[in-house]
Amino acid sequence: MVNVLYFASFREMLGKANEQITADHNTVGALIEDLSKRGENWQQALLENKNLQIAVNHDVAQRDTVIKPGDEVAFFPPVTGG
Amino acid sequence: MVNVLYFASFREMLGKANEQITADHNTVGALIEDLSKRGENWQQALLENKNLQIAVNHDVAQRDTVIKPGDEVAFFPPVTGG
Amino acid sequence: MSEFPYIKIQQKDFDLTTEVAAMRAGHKDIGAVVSFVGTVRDINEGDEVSILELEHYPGMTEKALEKIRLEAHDRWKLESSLIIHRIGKMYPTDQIVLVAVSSRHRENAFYASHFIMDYLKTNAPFWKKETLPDGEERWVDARVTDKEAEKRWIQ
Amino acid sequence: MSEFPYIKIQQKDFDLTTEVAAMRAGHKDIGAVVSFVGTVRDINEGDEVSILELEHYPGMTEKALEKIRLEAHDRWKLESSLIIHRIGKMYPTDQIVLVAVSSRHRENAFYASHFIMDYLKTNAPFWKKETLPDGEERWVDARVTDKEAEKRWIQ
Repeated sequence: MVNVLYFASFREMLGKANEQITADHNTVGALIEDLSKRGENWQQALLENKNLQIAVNHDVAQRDTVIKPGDEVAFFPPVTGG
Repeated sequence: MVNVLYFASFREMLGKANEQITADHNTVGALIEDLSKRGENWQQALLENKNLQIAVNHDVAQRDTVIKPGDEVAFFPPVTGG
Repeated sequence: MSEFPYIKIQQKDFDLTTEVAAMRAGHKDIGAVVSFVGTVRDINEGDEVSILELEHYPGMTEKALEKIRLEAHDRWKLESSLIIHRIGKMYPTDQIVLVAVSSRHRENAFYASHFIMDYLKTNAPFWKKETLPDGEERWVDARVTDKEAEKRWIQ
Repeated sequence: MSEFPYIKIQQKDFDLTTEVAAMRAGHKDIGAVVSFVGTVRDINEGDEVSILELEHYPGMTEKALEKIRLEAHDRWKLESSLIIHRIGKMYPTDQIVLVAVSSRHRENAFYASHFIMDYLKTNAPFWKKETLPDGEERWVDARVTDKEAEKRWIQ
């Protein structure tokens, strides 16, 4: 079980801010593959989006970053603060 | 007649902050030559001092800067503000 | 005291004098203090902006900013530093962010504050949404120039 | 209003928030404000310093600072700027000088404020005298590094 968070335009596009996902995935990439099966907006936001930003447990991560139960995975667009 | 000002260590070394000088000099250099005849401290401060800074009418000047009656000539060490 | 006392994420505005004084407190060997304040412009991408709303990722934000802050300390021997970033709704001319640093000499303070801002822009999880006068809302796009600005600091 | 309203030479201390607000007033298209404050260090050349006294050349100071300020506006398209320099007696941790600038984007504000400080250090007629704890007074020597810092801005 991992905690998945969506921020900014991703939250709006996907219609949720966070969820618990019970399926087991070895990497962020596997989780993305799985989530993308939910529909076109998921596929566009996560699978086909070259600007996708990922964090695992508050650190910047990549598609090949390993995840384990209890981890917090976040998806968001490029940051624009400051 | 020119108005001559001395600042910081120069004022202390030469014992005065300003004076009116009536002699006519074509350039700052000629004025310095003349003032240096007053004694060793004048010679050291003005003639032999490679760190001497000069301003004429509030603008940075050099030894060959031309001066005319009514001008304000200032002598001072390198600046240290900020 | 929070986990990162020199990082503040808050809705409320900040007072420059007060925050800089707090950052300097207890550090006597300071000769230079540089403060950067980012403010809401009334124009973006050629359009008038009425409201700017800042969202962030609680937890990751503090961690990302603290990492940037400590790297600045390492590289420029700072005496002290402080980062405040506001979240929520803001309006043109409002203050958004404060980066303040102190050091013995000015050069380090200038470089360190510039570095922190450049890295904050591309590494801290904040997102801006702007509302135009007609009520249209849009997410602000990341600027390519910000990514380029970050590169200048790579050693 | 003085001849140069954005240049102030004064004995009294200044408040950062107040001065920055005054500098920003009437300029809406500001996204970045950088402020530099120079402060009295309690150590110079390895010795403890008790008092720092600032002397200047009235008239030339304002002219020199205004020239530097206008060059910064030309080179970095500033929205506004302000230079305050204190004179008279100051003590460790006191504020000596404020340079504040505003611009649309941060890069210009960082460079312009750094430029103004580097040029002020070598071109504005101020002189510092320090008093040590034993009462000894000495004029502060110009730093070679300040002359070098100025050169980086030559175009």
